Amino acid sequence: MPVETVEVERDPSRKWVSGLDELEKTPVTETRWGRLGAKLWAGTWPKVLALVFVVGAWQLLFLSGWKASWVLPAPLTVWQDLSEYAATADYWQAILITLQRALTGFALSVVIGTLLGIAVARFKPLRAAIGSLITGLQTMPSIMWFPLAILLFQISESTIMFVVVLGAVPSIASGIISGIDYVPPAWKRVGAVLGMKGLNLYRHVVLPATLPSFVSGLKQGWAFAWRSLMAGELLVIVAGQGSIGALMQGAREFNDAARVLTWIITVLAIGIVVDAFFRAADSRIRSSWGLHQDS
Amino acid sequence: MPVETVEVERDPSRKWVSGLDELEKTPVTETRWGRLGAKLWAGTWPKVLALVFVVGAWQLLFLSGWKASWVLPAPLTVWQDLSEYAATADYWQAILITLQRALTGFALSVVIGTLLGIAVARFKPLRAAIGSLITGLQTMPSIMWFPLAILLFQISESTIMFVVVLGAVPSIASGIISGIDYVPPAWKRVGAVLGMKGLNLYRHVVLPATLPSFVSGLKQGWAFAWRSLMAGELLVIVAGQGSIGALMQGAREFNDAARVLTWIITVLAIGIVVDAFFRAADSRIRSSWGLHQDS
Amino acid sequence: GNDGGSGSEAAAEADGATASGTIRLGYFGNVTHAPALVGLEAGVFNDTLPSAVTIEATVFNAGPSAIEALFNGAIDITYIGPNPAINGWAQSGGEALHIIAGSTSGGAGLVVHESITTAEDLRGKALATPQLGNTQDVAARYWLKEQGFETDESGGGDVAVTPIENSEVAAAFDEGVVQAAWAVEPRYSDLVLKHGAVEFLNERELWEGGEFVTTHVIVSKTFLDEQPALVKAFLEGHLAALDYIAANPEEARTASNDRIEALTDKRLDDAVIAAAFENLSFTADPVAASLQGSKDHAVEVGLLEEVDLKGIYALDALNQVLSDRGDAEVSAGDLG
Amino acid sequence: MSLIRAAKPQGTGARVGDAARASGAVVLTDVVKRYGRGPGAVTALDGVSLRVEPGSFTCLLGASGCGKSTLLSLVAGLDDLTAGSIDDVERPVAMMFQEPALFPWLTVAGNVELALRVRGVGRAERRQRAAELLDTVRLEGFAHKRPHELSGGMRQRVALARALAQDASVLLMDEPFGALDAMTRDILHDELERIWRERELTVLFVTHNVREAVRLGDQVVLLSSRPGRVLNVYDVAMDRPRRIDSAPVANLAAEITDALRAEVSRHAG
Amino acid sequence: MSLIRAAKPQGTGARVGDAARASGAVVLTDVVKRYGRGPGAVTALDGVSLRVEPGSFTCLLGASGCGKSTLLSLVAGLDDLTAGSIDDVERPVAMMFQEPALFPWLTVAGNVELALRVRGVGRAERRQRAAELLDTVRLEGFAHKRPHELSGGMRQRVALARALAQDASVLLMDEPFGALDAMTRDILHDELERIWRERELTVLFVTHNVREAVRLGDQVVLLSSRPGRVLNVYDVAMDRPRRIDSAPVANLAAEITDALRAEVSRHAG
Ligand SMILES: Nc1ncnc2c1ncn2[C@@H]1O[C@H](COP(=O)(O)OP(=O)(O)OP(=O)(O)O)[C@@H](O)[C@H]1O
Ligand SMILES: Nc1ncnc2c1ncn2[C@@H]1O[C@H](COP(=O)(O)OP(=O)(O)OP(=O)(O)O)[C@@H](O)[C@H]1O
Ligand SMILES: [Mg+2]
Ligand SMILES: [Mg+2]
Repeated sequence: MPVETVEVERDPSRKWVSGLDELEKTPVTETRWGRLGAKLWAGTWPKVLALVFVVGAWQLLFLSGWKASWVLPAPLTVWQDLSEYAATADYWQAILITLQRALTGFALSVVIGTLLGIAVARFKPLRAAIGSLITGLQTMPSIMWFPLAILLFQISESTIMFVVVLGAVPSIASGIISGIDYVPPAWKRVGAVLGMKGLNLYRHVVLPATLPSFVSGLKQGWAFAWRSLMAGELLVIVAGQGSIGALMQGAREFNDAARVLTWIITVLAIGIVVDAFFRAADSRIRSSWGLHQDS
Repeated sequence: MPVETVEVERDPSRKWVSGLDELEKTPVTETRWGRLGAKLWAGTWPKVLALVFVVGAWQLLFLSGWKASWVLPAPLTVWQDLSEYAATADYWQAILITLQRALTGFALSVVIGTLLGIAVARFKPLRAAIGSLITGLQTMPSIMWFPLAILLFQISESTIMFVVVLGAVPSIASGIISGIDYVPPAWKRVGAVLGMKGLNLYRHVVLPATLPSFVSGLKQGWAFAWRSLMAGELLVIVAGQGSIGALMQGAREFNDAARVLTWIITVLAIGIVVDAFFRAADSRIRSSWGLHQDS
Repeated sequence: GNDGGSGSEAAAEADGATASGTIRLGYFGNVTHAPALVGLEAGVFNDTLPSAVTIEATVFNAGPSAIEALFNGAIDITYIGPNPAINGWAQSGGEALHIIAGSTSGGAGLVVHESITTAEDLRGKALATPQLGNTQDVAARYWLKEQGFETDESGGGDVAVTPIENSEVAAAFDEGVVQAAWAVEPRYSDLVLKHGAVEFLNERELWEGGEFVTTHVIVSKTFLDEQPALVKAFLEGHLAALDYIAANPEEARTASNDRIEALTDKRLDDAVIAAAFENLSFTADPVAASLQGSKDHAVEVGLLEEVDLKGIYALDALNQVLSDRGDAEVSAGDLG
Repeated sequence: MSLIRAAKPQGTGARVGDAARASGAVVLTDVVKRYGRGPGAVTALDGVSLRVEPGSFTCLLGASGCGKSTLLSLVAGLDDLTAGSIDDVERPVAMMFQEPALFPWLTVAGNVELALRVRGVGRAERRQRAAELLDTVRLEGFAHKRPHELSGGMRQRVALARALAQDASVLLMDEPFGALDAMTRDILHDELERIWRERELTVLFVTHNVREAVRLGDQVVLLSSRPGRVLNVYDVAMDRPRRIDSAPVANLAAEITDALRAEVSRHAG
Repeated sequence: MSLIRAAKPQGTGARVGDAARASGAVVLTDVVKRYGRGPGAVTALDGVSLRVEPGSFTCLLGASGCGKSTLLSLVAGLDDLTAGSIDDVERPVAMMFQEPALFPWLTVAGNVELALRVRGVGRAERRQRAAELLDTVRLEGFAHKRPHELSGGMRQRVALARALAQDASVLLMDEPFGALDAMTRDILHDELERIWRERELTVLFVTHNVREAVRLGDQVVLLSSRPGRVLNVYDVAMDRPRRIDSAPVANLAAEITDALRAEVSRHAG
């Protein structure tokens, strides 16, 4: 009794199965450590490859002299700027300040967006009244909120929060509304038969069923929040307490391409880290729902 | 044999059914015209009420003299500005130009985003390599792309398109990836058994199944595209008669509160109209999938 | 014509030395706002203002935000360019603000690619200005018009006037997207020193007396009416900052750059900031004539609707302080 | 047009008057249910009158698509009637749907516990009762699996456990044992009968297995093909416990099967 | 450990050698399937060997959760084996799943047509064949409905029509008639038998209805309870057409049922 599925390799008629998502299949690896290693490796090499590829292309472009070095600095120049800058307190303080604002604003947005989403999905008149407005609000550039924000909150941290919340809430609400709209009726019927009404039905059936869409709404909401924050941080600049938005804009004003790239890399890195959380949430949902799990 | 369900009103033990989403129930109305009328009415009055409420509050606030009239103009002032402005060719030309850009950019984004989304969902290494980057890219403010856009496209319509596409693609791709991830495995198995592989499986099973998530990704993508466009239009005022982005910013530069509000209202109105399309798409999907349909 | 508002008169009578309270001050992290930078960074405001007065400084990134903040009572006094001030004045029908002092003059002009040597060479070329309808844009269009060029707001005509954000103009110039730029400091010096641009025309040459307003100080009318003593106290600080710059140009440059670094983590190149300071003059005189002229030009090139600036200046307090110090008073011309 | 005969409830024997609202009674009067409007409308039920006594066990038989599931969801109050009335139902009722409809975000035990949780049963008792019920449906050891890790028949049994956890006086079951092998089915017949007696439930039970209907029911209701009408109601007077492979069961089942055949071929022809 | 007996295919009578790859044959050798890893792993199949001759009709019986569905999806190539091999399968096979799994975005006809479309059948022919197949499963007039507008049994029949539309030489069916009334089931037995003969299909048919298995199968394979092993293979030597309520069918069914009972109670005990 062979332990490998020799058949899979031998029989050419099996090839067509590749039409099935490859992710659904886990390779047969021998030991637990081997598996873990393989998994890590599978998650890492493409990233490394992509990085090598991008940096390589960049270096080549730089060497080709296509653009002046101050327009398109060499990877090494940027790396130097990044590593030197990352050794300063300013850099970390800016990240800290911005992250703090982002998280506070996002947390607030999650609360408001969730409640708003549920309310709109649940009450027909509310949906008719403001449902369509949600997309409209999303399309409004953050800067257009500035006058209103200043009107309400003068120049303060609240002003920024306001802009961030206005940016993120529609996405989060949107995610929850679309999720609720697509809850299989069969589940709602089960809930009703179990005697759930109103809040209970939402808590035990509708919201859990909405989770995938909710997580994807959160992801979009985060992106909107972050973008709004970058704009909003130009509203409140405190000397000696730079935020990412302000310092990034500063670098732009100075035409310091290396510093701009340093910040772009930083923002991307933060985005990737945050994305890891969303992925983890998503992955957990999918594996417990019995949808295949990727690495 | 009574034609009304007298029971529903009579039996108090039925009340609990209200826990089920009210949307699932359609009222018993007698004639077809009566039904249509009721439906129209149900969709309209909340909007009218909301409008009356907002404008009323605004008027009251104005009358209270809380802020000077140049900070918070009266509704009537804005209405006058809007109606006068709407009688000029400039207004409509700006809308036309911006809409044209938005639609072109969005169409391009849909193509790129869809392909990217499918590629990332389908190829594991690609997902590992750039999957996380997608959220990162979304969080990048449009203005950070300007230098790159100018580098690549000088100052032209393409520069704007570039910024718009970079704004919208991640959302669209994100929507499609999350949709693909949540396709019930049973459907994919059916597809595989029907002999579908690769493209065919995607065309006949995965993509249709992904539609709800795709539409919600499109909606987010539109919002991002529009926001990026508003920023991009400041960058390039090409042989460019005024565009919404430029004129809106212009109104802000002049601190012309009435004109700013005129543009805000215009943008919201466009957002609502566009939303109507997404809703229609969504509504069609839901009704054909057998999920209850709202008005 | 000394018929300033009642607040202005009240301010003239108030005594800055006995003032107490908080001044919420706005400024930009830009060399054209050097008096604010120096005043804050070198401790000039602290040293000059009575100890009972505190300054809460807010940095703005663009004029509209500063005006919005002033309109909404989020700040009381701000350093600002002439354009937003005119807009704020026009929008509020002269109700919201007054200019109470000058701050900076000069520091703008036309720089071009080395291939351009005569005005005629500009035909068919693209010329960058920071923003449609702003001071430099108006100056450029007016000058081009005087040279006999046609321009329009959409970048058409004999010379394509192209609005490009300050931060992108260097790239656009290097990329050959534009061949000329009507720029303001420090961009002006930056283009010349680091991007091979050639000075073609310093705007000083276009103005009588070689002075034109680049930055001045405005106050919200309410604040001027209610806190004349604080306004006066601030003006004393402002003048002290101007003096400091005149007396210690080296230190002033360093202080300015320090402040800029505190805001952006970046320092201007020493050569650039030196050149910029050279090109700018810091004066309490608001150069009222140039404001009127600039407005007239804007109206003439069709970028502004006619607006009456009469009364925009409220210089009584400044003149009071100046005369207390024994300095010459400044004039608002016809606009007082 | 329909023939109503009330079956005597086992054990209690009490007959409840028409007017009084009795615990667990279900009275349908001229129930009509149409899906959709206009030319595409489907009449699923057309004038169904039926009386189910409290504590009785009623089996519903009928061709595929004749409206059995529709009838159950009307009784459960999940859909609105087009006409007629349904009286005396104490809601919420316990119901087992035709498809298991388990919640994928809960474990097997979690799905069962949810029914208890809604009713405010404490955590410890919940856990214990869920374990008992999973024992009853022969799923001991699967408490911590997810629904997708179960076979079709196992899912159906979890749905049964969940319905039993509801502890309502009326229990509606839509082909509950359709995906089970004969042996497991027999075992669950016994268990269901035991629970029905213990809790004095009123059961409405849809099945396609005529023997099963005769094995379990006090009365067997035969519905006509689309649109569903009550064709006949058979009283099953046999003593309990009955054996599904006993001769009396087989005989009555044969009789009912013939009636069903006649009905279906009448329609098909 | 397993007993392999090959049933003679009806009609053709040709016996195919072990080595030759015959159209429609299915050969399982020592198939093991485990779900999951570590202590929570479930062994669904443990050393199943089975030979299905081309053109034969094989019925699979076994307790709920014994691995019947697992076996079919392994044969279809939808899952990877843990060990062993499956030979000679001409893929794709036609398969009818335990749950109907219709696509909600297609009409009933669209679902059936999809199977044809994938194979490149032209539009007009597609339409016609789909209509024929819907006739076969007694769903004429429902072509333009959506799956959610059908009853459970109707959905199952659409899935059957879809599987038949595939025109593959191997047809796998997982409890295809579980949700159908006796009469409709009988009709479909006849139809299925007709199609099987006409197209010379190899059918692997999972059911819980022992009589159905005997009614249809050339051989009836009895699987043991979890983990699934082949317990016994019964050759059904009766002539066709058989009647489900005939005595020989009932007798063999009773014998097999007893064996199944013994197996399930051995496990339960
Ligand atoms: N949501 C719906 N919309 C439209 N028609 C429906 C809907 N649900 C059921 N029907 C129709 O009502 C009829 C009865 O359906 P029902 O599900 O009650 O049948 P059933 O007796 O349970 O059948 P089965 O034994 O196959 O489960 C069918 O013809 C079906 O097409
Ligand atoms: N995806 C899965 N993950 C883990 N375990 C599984 C999975 N699918 C099936 N199993 C387990 O494998 C065993 C066999 O399942 P299978 O679905 O093949 O049973 P079956 O014979 O079809 O049962 P039924 O008659 O109830 O449909 C069961 O014990 C089940 O718990
Ligand atoms: Mg049914
Ligand atoms: Mg199964």
